[in-house]
Amino acid sequence: MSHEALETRKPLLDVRGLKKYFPVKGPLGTLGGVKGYVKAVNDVSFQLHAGETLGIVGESGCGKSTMGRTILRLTDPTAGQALYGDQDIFQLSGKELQKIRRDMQMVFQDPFSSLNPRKRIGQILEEPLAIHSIGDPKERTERVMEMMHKVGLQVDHYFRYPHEFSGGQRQRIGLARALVVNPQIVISDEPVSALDVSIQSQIINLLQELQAEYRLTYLFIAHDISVVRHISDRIGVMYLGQMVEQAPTESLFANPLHPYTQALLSAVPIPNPQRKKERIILRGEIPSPMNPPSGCIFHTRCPLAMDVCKQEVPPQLEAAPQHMVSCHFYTKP
Amino acid sequence: MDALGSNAKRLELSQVKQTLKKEQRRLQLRRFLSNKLMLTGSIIIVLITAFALVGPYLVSYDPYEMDPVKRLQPPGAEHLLGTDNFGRDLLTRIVYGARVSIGVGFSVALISAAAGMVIGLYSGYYRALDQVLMRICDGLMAIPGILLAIALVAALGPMTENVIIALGIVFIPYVARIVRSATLVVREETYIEAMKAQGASAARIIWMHIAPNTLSPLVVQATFIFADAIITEAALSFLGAGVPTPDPSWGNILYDGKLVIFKAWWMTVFPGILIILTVMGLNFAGDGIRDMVDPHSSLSFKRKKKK
Amino acid sequence: MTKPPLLEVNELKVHFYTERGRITAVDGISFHVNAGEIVGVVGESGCGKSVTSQAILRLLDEKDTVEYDGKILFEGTDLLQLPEAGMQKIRGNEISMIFQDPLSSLNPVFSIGSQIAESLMLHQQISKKAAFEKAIELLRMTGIPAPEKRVHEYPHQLSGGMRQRAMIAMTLACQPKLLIADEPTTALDVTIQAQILDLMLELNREQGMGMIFITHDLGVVAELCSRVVVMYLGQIVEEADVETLFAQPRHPYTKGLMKSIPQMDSDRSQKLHVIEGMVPTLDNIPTGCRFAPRCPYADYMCHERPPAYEEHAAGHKVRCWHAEKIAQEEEERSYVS
Amino acid sequence: GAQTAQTGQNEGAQPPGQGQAQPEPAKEPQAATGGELKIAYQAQPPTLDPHVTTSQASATIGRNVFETLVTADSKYHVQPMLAESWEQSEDGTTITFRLRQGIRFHNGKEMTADDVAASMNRWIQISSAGKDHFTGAVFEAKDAQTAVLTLKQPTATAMAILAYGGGNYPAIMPKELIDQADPKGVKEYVGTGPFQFKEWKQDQQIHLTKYADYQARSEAADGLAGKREARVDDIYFIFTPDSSTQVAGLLSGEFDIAADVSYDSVQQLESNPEIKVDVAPTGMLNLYFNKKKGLFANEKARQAIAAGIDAESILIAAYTQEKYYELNHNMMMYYQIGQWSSENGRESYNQNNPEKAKQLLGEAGYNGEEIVIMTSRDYEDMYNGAVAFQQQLKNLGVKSKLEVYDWPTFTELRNDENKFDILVITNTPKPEPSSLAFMRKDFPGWTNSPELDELLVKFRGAPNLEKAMSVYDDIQKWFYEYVPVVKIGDGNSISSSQKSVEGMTWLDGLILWNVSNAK
Amino acid sequence: MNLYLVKRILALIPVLFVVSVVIFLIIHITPGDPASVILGESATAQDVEALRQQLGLDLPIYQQYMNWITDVLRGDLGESYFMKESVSEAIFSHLQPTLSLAILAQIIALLIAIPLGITAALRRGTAADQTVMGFSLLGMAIPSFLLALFLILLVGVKLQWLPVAGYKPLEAGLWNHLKYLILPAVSLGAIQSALITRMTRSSMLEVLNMNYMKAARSKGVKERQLIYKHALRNAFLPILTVIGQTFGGLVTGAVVTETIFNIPGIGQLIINSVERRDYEVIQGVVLFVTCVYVFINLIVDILYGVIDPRVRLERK
Ligand SMILES: Nc1ncnc2c1ncn2[C@@H]1O[C@H](COP(=O)(O)OP(=O)(O)OP(=O)(O)O)[C@@H](O)[C@H]1O
Ligand SMILES: Nc1ncnc2c1ncn2[C@@H]1O[C@H](COP(=O)(O)OP(=O)(O)OP(=O)(O)O)[C@@H](O)[C@H]1O
Ligand SMILES: [Mg+2]
Ligand SMILES: [Mg+2]
Repeated sequence: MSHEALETRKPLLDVRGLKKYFPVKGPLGTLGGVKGYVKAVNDVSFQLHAGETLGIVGESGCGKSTMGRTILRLTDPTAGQALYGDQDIFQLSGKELQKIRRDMQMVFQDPFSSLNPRKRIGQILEEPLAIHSIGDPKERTERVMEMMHKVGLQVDHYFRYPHEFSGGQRQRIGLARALVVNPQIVISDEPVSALDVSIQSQIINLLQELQAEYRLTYLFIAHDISVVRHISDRIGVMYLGQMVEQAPTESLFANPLHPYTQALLSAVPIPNPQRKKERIILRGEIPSPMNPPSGCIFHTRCPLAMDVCKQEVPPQLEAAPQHMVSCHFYTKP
Repeated sequence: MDALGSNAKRLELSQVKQTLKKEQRRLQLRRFLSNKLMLTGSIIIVLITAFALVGPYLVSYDPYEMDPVKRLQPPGAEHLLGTDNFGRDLLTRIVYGARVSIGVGFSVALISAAAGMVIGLYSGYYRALDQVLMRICDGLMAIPGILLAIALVAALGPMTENVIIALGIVFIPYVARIVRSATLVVREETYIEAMKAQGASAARIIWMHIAPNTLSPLVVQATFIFADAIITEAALSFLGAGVPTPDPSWGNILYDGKLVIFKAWWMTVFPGILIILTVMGLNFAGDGIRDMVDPHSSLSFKRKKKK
Repeated sequence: MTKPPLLEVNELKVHFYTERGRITAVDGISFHVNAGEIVGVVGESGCGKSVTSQAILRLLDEKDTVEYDGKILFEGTDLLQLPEAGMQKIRGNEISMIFQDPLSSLNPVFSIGSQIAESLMLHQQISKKAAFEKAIELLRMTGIPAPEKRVHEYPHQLSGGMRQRAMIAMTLACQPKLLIADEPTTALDVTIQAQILDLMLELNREQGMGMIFITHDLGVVAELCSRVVVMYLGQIVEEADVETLFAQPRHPYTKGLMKSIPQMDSDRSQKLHVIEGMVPTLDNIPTGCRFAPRCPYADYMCHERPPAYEEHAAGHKVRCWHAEKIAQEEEERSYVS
Repeated sequence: GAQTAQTGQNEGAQPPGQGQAQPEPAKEPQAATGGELKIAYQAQPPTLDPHVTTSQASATIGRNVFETLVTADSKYHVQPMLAESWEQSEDGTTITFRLRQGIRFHNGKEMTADDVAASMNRWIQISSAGKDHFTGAVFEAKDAQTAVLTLKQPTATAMAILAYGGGNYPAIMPKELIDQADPKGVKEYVGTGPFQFKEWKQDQQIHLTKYADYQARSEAADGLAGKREARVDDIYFIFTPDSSTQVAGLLSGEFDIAADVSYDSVQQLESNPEIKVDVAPTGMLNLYFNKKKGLFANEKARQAIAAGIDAESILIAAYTQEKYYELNHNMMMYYQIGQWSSENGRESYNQNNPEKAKQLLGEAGYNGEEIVIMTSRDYEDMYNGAVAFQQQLKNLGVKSKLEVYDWPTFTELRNDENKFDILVITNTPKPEPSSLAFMRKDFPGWTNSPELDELLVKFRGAPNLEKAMSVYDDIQKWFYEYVPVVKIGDGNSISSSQKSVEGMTWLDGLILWNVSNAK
Repeated sequence: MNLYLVKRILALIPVLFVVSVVIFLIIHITPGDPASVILGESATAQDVEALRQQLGLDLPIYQQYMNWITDVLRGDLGESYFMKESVSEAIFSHLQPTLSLAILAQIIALLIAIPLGITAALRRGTAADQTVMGFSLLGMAIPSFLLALFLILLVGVKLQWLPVAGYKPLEAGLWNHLKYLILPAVSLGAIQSALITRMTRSSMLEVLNMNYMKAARSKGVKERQLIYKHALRNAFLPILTVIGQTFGGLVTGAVVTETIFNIPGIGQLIINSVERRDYEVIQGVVLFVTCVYVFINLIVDILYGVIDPRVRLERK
C-alpha cells in the first residue's frame, strides 16, 4: 500500500488527544477514596486510513491495550475524540454504539480470559454473527467453520470448550471471532504472540489477504518487531502513554529517530545463535504512569538527554515526510 | 490459502457440521445419562410426582375419614404408616398432601427464583438500577412474612394461592441478592468486555453470558426455598393463611406431629422423610444441571473407561 | 555425564478424558535437563508443550480428567509416583513454573504484592514485611515502574506485560532448581524482554538453575538456550544443541519453522513462508509419521510407518525417515550461502 | 384440699352462706415455706388489670396480687375475703360491706372504703361482667370501713359474680392508681394479696414475690376462700408458648409446674416418678350458631345439628381421652352440678341421630349450600373439635368449609354476621348461668329470644341465688329448644408439677397460695 | 465521608418511608386490633368498639399514620399497648438476647458449614461429599423445631447438661448467659449451616478449576492455604451473601427457635406483637428490622469490594 495519497484522503478513524486516566484507590476500594491517577494514555492522536495497517509498538504498560479498549468504548475515555466517519465514538451510546461495533472489532491480548469458559467454540464464534443478525443459523455455522479453517483450527473443534485448547489455539479463536463479522477496522492486541512461527506466518498472510480483499484496516499492537515490520504500513511507537514516534515502516526502520525507538530496535533478538549483536541498554528507573516525569517523558532513561528535556515537553516534529517524532534532540540540536 | 469460497467446499463444510451436530447430540445424551446426579435426581422427582398424581387412586382410605378411637395408632397392618391425631390414615394423608406440598414448594421456588433472577441480574449489571432494586429488596426482607400472610388471607381469603404469593414475595430478595453477587463478579470478566466489543446488547450479555454463571448459587438457593416453603406453609396454616384445613399437606402433618411428638414419632418421621426425599431429588437434579453447564466436568467418562 | 540429569522425562504420555473420549495430548516424549542447563522447547501451537510442562508438576486435574504414563525423574525420584504431599514439597521449592497465560494465572482477588510475598514466605523464613519489601525488589528487577505502588495493585489493573512480569517475579522468588517457563516473554516489549532474559541467565549462571524455556520466538531460543527440543503433535521430533539445530535442522518440520520466521531484513512485500496443510487433531492422528501429511519429503513409508526417534549425531536426535537426506541438503545450502 | 376434678363431682348442693359461713375444716398443709415456684405458662396476658381484660391468664396470675371483697369456696359458695361481712337489704337493692381492718396494700397504704368504692365503680363501668350485671349500680364509702353497693334492681346473681375469681374479677386496688389509670389499664399493679408484683419481663416472665405483711384470714383454706399463705418466696410465671418445651422443662426439672400441658404428653410425664399430673375442669366446648343470618337463623336447623352430632367423638378429638372430658347435658360445667343440675335436655343431648338431623335439616330448607365453620387454632381443643365436627357435618350431608384464624382475627371476624354460620369455641366456667356468653344479645351468635329475656328477668330478679335456681330448670329447657349453641361437653385441662410441689388446688385457674415447694 | 456511603445511608430514608407506609396498610388491613386483645377472650363487640375509640383507633387511617409519623420524626417510636415500656425500649431489651443468639449461631454455622462445604467440593463425588451433602439435605429439609426439640430432649432432658429453655442476660455471668444459648444456637446454627454448606460447595466448585489455582499450586502453596485462601476468597461472594442473609434472619427473628427455647428476642417480639396486634411495636420493629437489613446489606456490599477488588458498585 502506498502512503503518498494518505494525507489527502479523509481518515477512517481519527483519534485526537485521547486520554485515559485510571483512578488509584486505597485498600478499602470504594471506601478509601481516590489517591491518584494512572495516566495510562496521555494525549495520543493518530489517524487510521482505510486499508492500511498501523502497527503500535512500545514499552509494556505504556497504554497500548488501554488505547485500543478506549477507542472501542470498553472503558470510558477521560478526554479526547475518536471520529469514525463523522461520528465521535465517545459521544455515542446504546444502539448506535452497538452498531458501530460491528465495524470495529477487537482481538484481546489475553486469549483465555476473553473467552467465556462455559461456551463452546462454535457458539463463541457464531455469537457476533447472531448479534448483528448476519445470515441464518446455517449460514452462520458455515461461515464460522470457514473462519476456523482459515485461522488454522480444525472444524472438529467446533464443540469444544476453551479450556481444551492450547494458548495459541485460543488466540486464534479470538482472532477468528474478530474477523468473522467482516469488520472495517480490527484492533488487534498481540494477535500472534502465542503462535509458533509457522502458524504465525499463516495468520499474517491471512490478515494480509483479507486486507487486500476487503480493504480491512488494522491497528496492530505487537511486541514482535519483525512481525510488526512485516505487516504494518506505518508504525507508531508509544512510551508511557504517549506516541513518541510515528512513521511509515521503511522510514522508521531505515532511520529510527527517537532514542527509545533506537533502543527498541536494537533489542530485537535474532534467531541465529552465532550472531550476538550490540544492544542499546536503557539505564535508569522506568518511570511510572502514576507519576510521569516532567518535560520529555523519556528523559529519565534517555542516553541523549539534555537539560531542556527535563523541563519542556518536546513538540511533535515532522522530521521526514510523515515521520513524526517528539524529541528535543531534533528540534533543539 | 486454498479456495475456501468454492461451492464444493461449502457443501463439505455443512456436511461436516451435520455429522458434528449428530455426534454432539449423541454426546449430550451420553452426558445426560452418565450424569448420575441428574439421573437419580430426575428419577426421584418423577417418582414423587407420580406418587402425588397417582397415589390418591391407590390408597384405600379417605384422607378426611376420622376415627377418634383409633387416633395415633402406630404403623401396622391396618394402617401402614399409622394414624394421626384424628385417627385418619397417615399414608393416605401423606399421599394427598404430596400434591399440595410439592405444588406450593415448587411454585414458590419458581416464582422467587424467576423474579429474583431477573432482579439480581439487572441490578448486578446496571449500577443505577442496583440502588433502587436492592433498596426495595431490603424493604421486602424486613416485612415479616407472617404479617404479610395474615394480611393476604384477610384481604383475599384463605387459599393456597395466597400462601404461594406471600412466600414467593418473601423469598424474592434472597434469590436476588445471591444472583446479584455472582453477577457483580462476572460482569468484570474480560469475556464480558469482549462481548461488549462485539456489539452485544445488554440483554444478550445478561441472559446468555452472565446468567449461566449465576446458575449454581441460584439452584442451591431455590432448592432451599422449596424446602422452606413446604415447612413454612404449615406454620402459616396455624394463622389461617396456609392450606385450608382439613386438607392435608406434608407441612401441616408435620406440625400436627409436633404436638404429639412424645407419643407418635411416625407423624413427624414419614412426612419428614418425604420432604427430604423431594429436596434430595431436586438438589441432585440441580447439581446435575450445574454439572451439565460446567465445562470441566467429565468425571463420569473417566470412571467408565477405567475398569 | 556421570551425574544423573536434573530432570529426566521418560516416555511421558498424557491422556485427557473428554466428552469425546480419551485423547493423548502428549505421546511418549523423552528428554532431559541437566543442572544449570537451559533447554528450549519449540513447536507447533497445540503440540503439547504446556501440557508437558504442567504434567511435570502434576498440575493437571488428575482426579477427574487426566491420566499419566511413563516416568518423570527429578533428581532420581519419579514424580508421577510421588504422593500429593511429596509433590507439594517439590512445587515451588525445587521446580517452579511460569504460566503461559498471565491474567488467568494470577489470583484476581489478591494484590500482586501479596501473591509474590506469599511465594517468598513459603520458601524463605521471612516476615511478611520483609517479604513485601523483597517483592518490591523483585518487581523492580523485572522492570516494573514504581514497584512500591504496584505491589498493592490487583492483576486486572495491570497491563499484559506487567502481569507477565509479576508472574515471573513470583517464580523467581522461589529460587527453584528447575524453572519451567512457558512463553514467559510473549507480552513483553523487546527491551524488557532483554532485561528479563538477562535476569534469567544470571540466575542460571549464579545459582545453576536449570530451565525449560518454552517459546515461539526462535530469536530468544538462539540467544538463551543451549539445547533445543522441537515438538510436533505430542511428540518430540528433534533435539540438538542450539548451534546444530539452527545450522543443521534435520527434521522437515524444524526446517519449515526456520524458514517461516519473518526476518528483520526480509522483503516486506513477500508473503511469509508457511508450512502447508493443517495440524491434525489429536483424535485423528495419522498412522505413520505424524508430520507426513504436511511434509514435502513424505513418501510411502512415511505414511505407513512411524519413524523411530534416533540419535543421528552426537546429541542430535531426530524422528524422521529422511533425516540424513535433509542434513545433507542443509549442508549444501550452508556451503552455498 | 380444695376442689379438683376427682373430688368435686356429684357433691350435693349446700346452701350458700351469708356472712361468715362455716367452712369445712381443711387439713393444714405441713410443707415448709420458702423457695420458689417456676410455672410454665402458655399465654402471656395482655394486662394484669382485671377490670379491663376478660383474659383468664390475667386472672390466674393477677389474683395472687389482687383480692376481691368476697370470694368463692370450692363449691362456689360466697365467702368473705377483704370484706369482713356483708348484709343485703330487704328489697335486695343495697348490699353493705364491712371491710376488714388493718389491711395494707403492697405499697404500704391502708385499704379503706374509698379504695373499694373507686375500684368497684371502675369495675362496674368498664368490665364486661360489671356492665352486664350491675347496670346503674354504685358503690359508696359510708365510712372508712363500710362500703355500700346500691343496685338498680334486686339482682340474685350479684354476690356470685362479685365472688367470681376468673377473668374480669372485681379486684380492689388503691384509689390513686384507679384515678391514674388509662383505657389500657392501671399503671402499677398494687393489691392486697399474698404475693406482690415484682417485675414483668415482656415475653419472658412475670415475677411475684411473697408479701411479708399479708394479713391472712383465719378460716381454713377452701377454694379461693379462707386462709391464704405465701409458702414460697418467689413465683415466676415463665411464658412458654411451646407445649413441648413445657413438657421438656418439667422433665428436666426446669419448671416446677406446667399450667396447661398437652393431652398427648401425659403418658410421657406420668412415666416419670418425679412428676405428678393433675386434671382440672377448664371449660365447655360449644358450637355457636349465627342466629342473625343464614341457615341457622332457623331454629330447626340448629336442632338438626344438635340431633345429628356425636358429641363423644368430637370430644375425643378435642381432648383425646375419656378422662379428659365429661359428657354433660347441663349448660353449666359438670363440677357445678351440685348447684346447677337439671334433668331437662338429657335426652336431647348427644343424640347422635343423623336421620333425625337430616329430616330436620330438610324441614329447615337446607339445600346443599356451604356452611362456614370458624375457629381459631390458638386453642388446640377448639380446633380439633372443629375438625371433627366438620367431618360429622359431612356425614349429615352438610357441605362445609372450616376457616381457621389466629385469635385476634377470629375475634374480629366473629362479630360479622356475614362471615360465619357456626363458631367452635370453648367457654370458661361461670359461677351462674346468666353469665354464660350465649345468653347475651351482643355476643357473636346473637341470641335473640323473648322467652329467654323473660326467664332472665325472673332469674336475676330473684331475691337470692337459691331462689333463682328454680328458674334454672326452665332455662335449661329453653336451652334445648332454642339451641343458641350446641353443647358438646366439658373439657379438662392438665396441669403437671414436680412431686415436690404440694398443696396445689384449682378453682377457675390454678391457686398458688398455700403451695409449697420442698426442693 | 465517602460519597457512596452517604448515598447509601440517605437511601435509607425513602426505604423506611415506603416500608412504614406498607406496614401501616398491612397492619390495618389485618383483622383484629389491640383493643380486642386487651379486653380478652370474652369481650363483646361493643366493649371493643368503646376501647377503640378511647385508644384513637377509630380515626381515619391516614390521620393515624400522620400522628404516628410525626412522633417518629421527633424520634419517638411510640408506646406499646401492652408493655409498660416504650417501643424503642422494647426493641432494645429484646435485642440483647437475639444478638447473642445470632452471633453464637452464626459462628456455629460457619464453623460447620465452611469446612464441610469445602471438603465436599474437594472430594466431589466421593463418599465424604455424599455424607456432607446428605447432612446438609437434612438441615435443609428438617423443620427447625424438630431439631430443637431433639436437642432439648437429648441434652436438656436426658443428659441434663444444659437448661432446656429460658434466657439469662449477660449481667448474670457469662456462663449463665451462654448456658441458655448453646442449645438454641446449635439448633439454629446447624440448620443455617445447611444452606451455607451447599453454597460453599457449589461456589468452590466454580473456582477450583481456575487457572490461578493451578498457578498457586505450582508455587508450592499448601493444600489448606490453597483452599482457604486462594479458592475461598474467590468463591466467597455468594457465600458472604447467604451469610448476610442468614445473619439478617437471625437478628430479625428466629421466631420458631426463640419460641421453643423461650428466648425473649426480636423474633418473639415480632410474633407476639403481631399476635397481640400491638401496632406501634410492629411498626417500630419493622423499621428497626429494615435498618438492620439495610445495614447488613451495606456491610456485605462493602465487603464485596474488599474481597474481590474487581467488583465496583458505583460509577467512577
Ligand atoms: N484440558 C484439556 N482437555 C482436552 N484437551 C486438551 C486439554 N488441554 C490441552 N488439550 C489439548 O492438548 C493439546 C496440547 O496443548 P498444549 O497446551 O500443551 O499446547 P502448546 O504446545 O502449549 O500450544 P501453544 O503453543 O499454543 O500454547 C492441544 O491440542 C489441546 O487442544
Ligand atoms: N483497569 C485498570 N485499572 C487501573 N489501571 C489500569 C487498568 N488497566 C490498565 N491500567 C494501567 O494502565 C497502564 C497501561 O496499561 P495497558 O494495558 O494499556 O498497557 P499495554 O501498553 O497494553 O502494555 P502491555 O504491552 O504490557 O500489554 C498500566 O500502567 C496499567 O497498570
Ligand atoms: Mg496490553
Ligand atoms: Mg502452551
